[in-house]
Amino acid sequence: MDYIPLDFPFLAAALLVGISFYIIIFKKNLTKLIMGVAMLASGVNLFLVSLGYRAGANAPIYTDVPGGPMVMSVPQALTLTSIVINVAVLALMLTMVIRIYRHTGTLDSEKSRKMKG
Amino acid sequence: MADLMTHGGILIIAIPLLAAFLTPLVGMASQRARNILVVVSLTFVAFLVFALARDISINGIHVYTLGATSPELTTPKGFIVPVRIILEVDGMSMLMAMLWSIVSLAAAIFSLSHIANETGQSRFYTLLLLMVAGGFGMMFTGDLFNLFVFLEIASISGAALIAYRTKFADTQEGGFKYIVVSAIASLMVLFAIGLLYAQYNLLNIGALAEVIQYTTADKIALALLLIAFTIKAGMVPLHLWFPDAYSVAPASITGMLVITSHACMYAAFRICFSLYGTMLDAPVVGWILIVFGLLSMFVGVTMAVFQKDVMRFMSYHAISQLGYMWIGVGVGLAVLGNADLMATYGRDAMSGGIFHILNHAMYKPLLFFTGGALFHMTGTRDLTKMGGLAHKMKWTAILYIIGTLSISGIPPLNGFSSKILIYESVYQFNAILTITGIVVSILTLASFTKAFHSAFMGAELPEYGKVREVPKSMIIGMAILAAGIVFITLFPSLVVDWAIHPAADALINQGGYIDAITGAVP
Amino acid sequence: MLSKIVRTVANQLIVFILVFGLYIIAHGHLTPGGGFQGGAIIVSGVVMLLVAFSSHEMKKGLRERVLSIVESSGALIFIILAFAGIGTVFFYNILLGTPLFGGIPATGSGPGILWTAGVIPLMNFAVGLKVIAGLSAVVLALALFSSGEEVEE
Amino acid sequence: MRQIAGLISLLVLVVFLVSAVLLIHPFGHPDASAMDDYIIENAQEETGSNNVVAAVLFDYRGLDTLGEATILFTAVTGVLLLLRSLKRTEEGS
Repeated sequence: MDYIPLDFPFLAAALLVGISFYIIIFKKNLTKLIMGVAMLASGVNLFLVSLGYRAGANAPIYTDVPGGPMVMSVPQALTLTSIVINVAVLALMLTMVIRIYRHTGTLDSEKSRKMKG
Repeated sequence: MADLMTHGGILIIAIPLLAAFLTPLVGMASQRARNILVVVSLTFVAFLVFALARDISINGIHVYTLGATSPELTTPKGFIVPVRIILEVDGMSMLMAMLWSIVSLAAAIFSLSHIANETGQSRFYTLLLLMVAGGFGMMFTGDLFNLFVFLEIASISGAALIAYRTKFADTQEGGFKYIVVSAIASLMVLFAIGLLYAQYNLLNIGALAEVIQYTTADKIALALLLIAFTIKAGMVPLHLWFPDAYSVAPASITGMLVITSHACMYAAFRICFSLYGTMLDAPVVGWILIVFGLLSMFVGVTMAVFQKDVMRFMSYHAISQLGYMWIGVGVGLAVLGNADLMATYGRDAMSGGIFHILNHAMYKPLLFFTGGALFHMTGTRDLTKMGGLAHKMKWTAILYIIGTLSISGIPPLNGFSSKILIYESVYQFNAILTITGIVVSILTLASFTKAFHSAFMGAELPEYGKVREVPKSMIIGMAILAAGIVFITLFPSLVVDWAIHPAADALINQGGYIDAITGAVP
Repeated sequence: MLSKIVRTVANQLIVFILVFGLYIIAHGHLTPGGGFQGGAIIVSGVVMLLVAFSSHEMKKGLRERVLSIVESSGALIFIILAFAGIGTVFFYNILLGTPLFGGIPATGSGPGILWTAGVIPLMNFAVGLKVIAGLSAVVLALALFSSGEEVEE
Repeated sequence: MRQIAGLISLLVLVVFLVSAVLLIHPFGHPDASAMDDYIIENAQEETGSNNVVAAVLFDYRGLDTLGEATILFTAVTGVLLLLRSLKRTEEGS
């Protein structure tokens, strides 16, 4: 496919970010909140990696594939870095939620809240 | 020595990292050796920072290209834009690095006895060193994506350290709020980096600044970056996580978190002044910073009055004090591009704001440390339950008084010198700002006096019969910061000439920042 | 602990997963992949074992203390390789141009040109080591914690 | 009240993001690519790596990868720190 109409990947990334912000703002369950952050990360990663795409180009690796233009390599490296970072963040978040659940016995952010004002 | 300084910038980031990777291994063998490793590496880093500061004051901006055949080779031979990651250290980054090195050293020494009875100490010190490396990276890097990576290092280690005392439920809640806010903020930063990268195919701040057009997409990127960094710095409309996270952390970590919010503030200034600079619609952005800064000052101090928890009380004051800096630098930003106004009061206002960062970085960690000392000895953070502690904890009481006088801007102390600089210059811009500043200052003094009275004065309470003075290392940690306050109090003009004005000029002079990357290549 | 069929199959499958992961790590500079990706593949094998056997069973073979040491060493090797270039510049590729790993590869991939790219394959191995140890430790710690045991210090 | 404020900020954000992604180059046809073209042309000679992404990760942007590895290390340390047992065990020497 030479040209994908309507910048579909960019729009998908923007909508994914929008949906995840909806989850983060309105959902009360801590696990859902974490899913929201994970979706936000996926949206941003999709945006980053689709920035570097060139229509009809090869992967940026010198292999035996017949030559031609290559897609941009820096966004791919940035996405890789960002994916690993988000894995790390999610692991730590899940640990804290497990600890909160052990302490309070609930995952509802309204009920598990101790500090106010 | 000169050779060491060629690599100074990267060594300051890499040595804490190396020490952090070594700490778990050393900690398995001997706890004593581990503590020595932590303190020695941080002392060495502090020494390097001051040596590099001297080097920069002589030779100008320090540039270091990672992985190239020569550190000064910012762009590859026969090519126009930088490809590799470049560290760029100017006066402003240096000022931040100096205060970060002092506070982190004090915090590490303070921790030695503050967490002596807890488990998991090796991992605690590992994370502390990683946080130090992340902070230095944020201050030194000249690359947007690298800024994001170091921001994440600082915030993840910070979140884990906030939740260090796992036996309390509120620590987990504070740490969770901190990490969620950091994750959202840093992903917004990443989205903005993507927008800039899509248009200019560059990640270096200096190189981007040269070609940036201020298109609509650039404006959206600016909005995302500013929102993200002001959330992380605890500006008012989105400040609710701030006291929750700061009040539950171990006191030494709270002191360091104050500086990470300054580092986020520094990143916001770097974006405004060095990345967008003259292209910026300066009065609008300046006024936005001023208005929200005013709001921070007022909301912070009024909320603080009602707090009973000593750490929470100080956290709200931190929000309020951050407002002064936003106002000082915001006024400078509002007149950016107007050379006359900049010379009459803009530069002074910015100097005042930056000077206040330095002062706040000395007295606020000191106050948090004294709060931690009270918690360490009494086991409560509730001010209404404390009383008469000045009889038993003389040193803590004296250090608390120094911090209080400084934060309220009582004349001889350093808080006064920066506040008067802000008041005088901001008055010429808009008189209301000065009046609000003075009112907030009075409220600050009143609430701190009340807190001092309820914690230290009065008769000795029977339940605190066993309270003693805190251990020596905690006193030393606090004394380092108190010594900083005394030094600034005694030599304000020396500090302003040597550290503050170079920092303000480094922000104003966008051309110099760009030239260090793109011009003057050998 | 799952049924005997699952356990036996998992025992056989882990060998292939290990080999595939190591292949991805070793060819990081020639084909798609690298230390992070290969490490993640091997950790997926560890997760499979964790599902097939119980976390108590796994704890006998994988001690967190050991994993912690391996992880720190991986990180140390990485930063020392970066420090090695400090004669020129931090992160300078010192092995490039030397007989060891130094050659510039022909286009394509294969065992003949595996020994190229200077410190990049070594860094890939260091990162791989770190990812395997680190993520296994996280997965194991979470599994142990949710089955009621707490992690040793 | 909080719901309405949240809804408004969400809508503003989505409008911002959608307009931003429509304003940049059309998908598959990047405008500027000077830095990436340089890397693709020179990666094989400068780093000796056939995989350009690996060359970017470990050579051109090595500090990012060091930071990334550090973040993983941080998170693992953090997880093990938070899940630690609170009973005091025998520690070395």
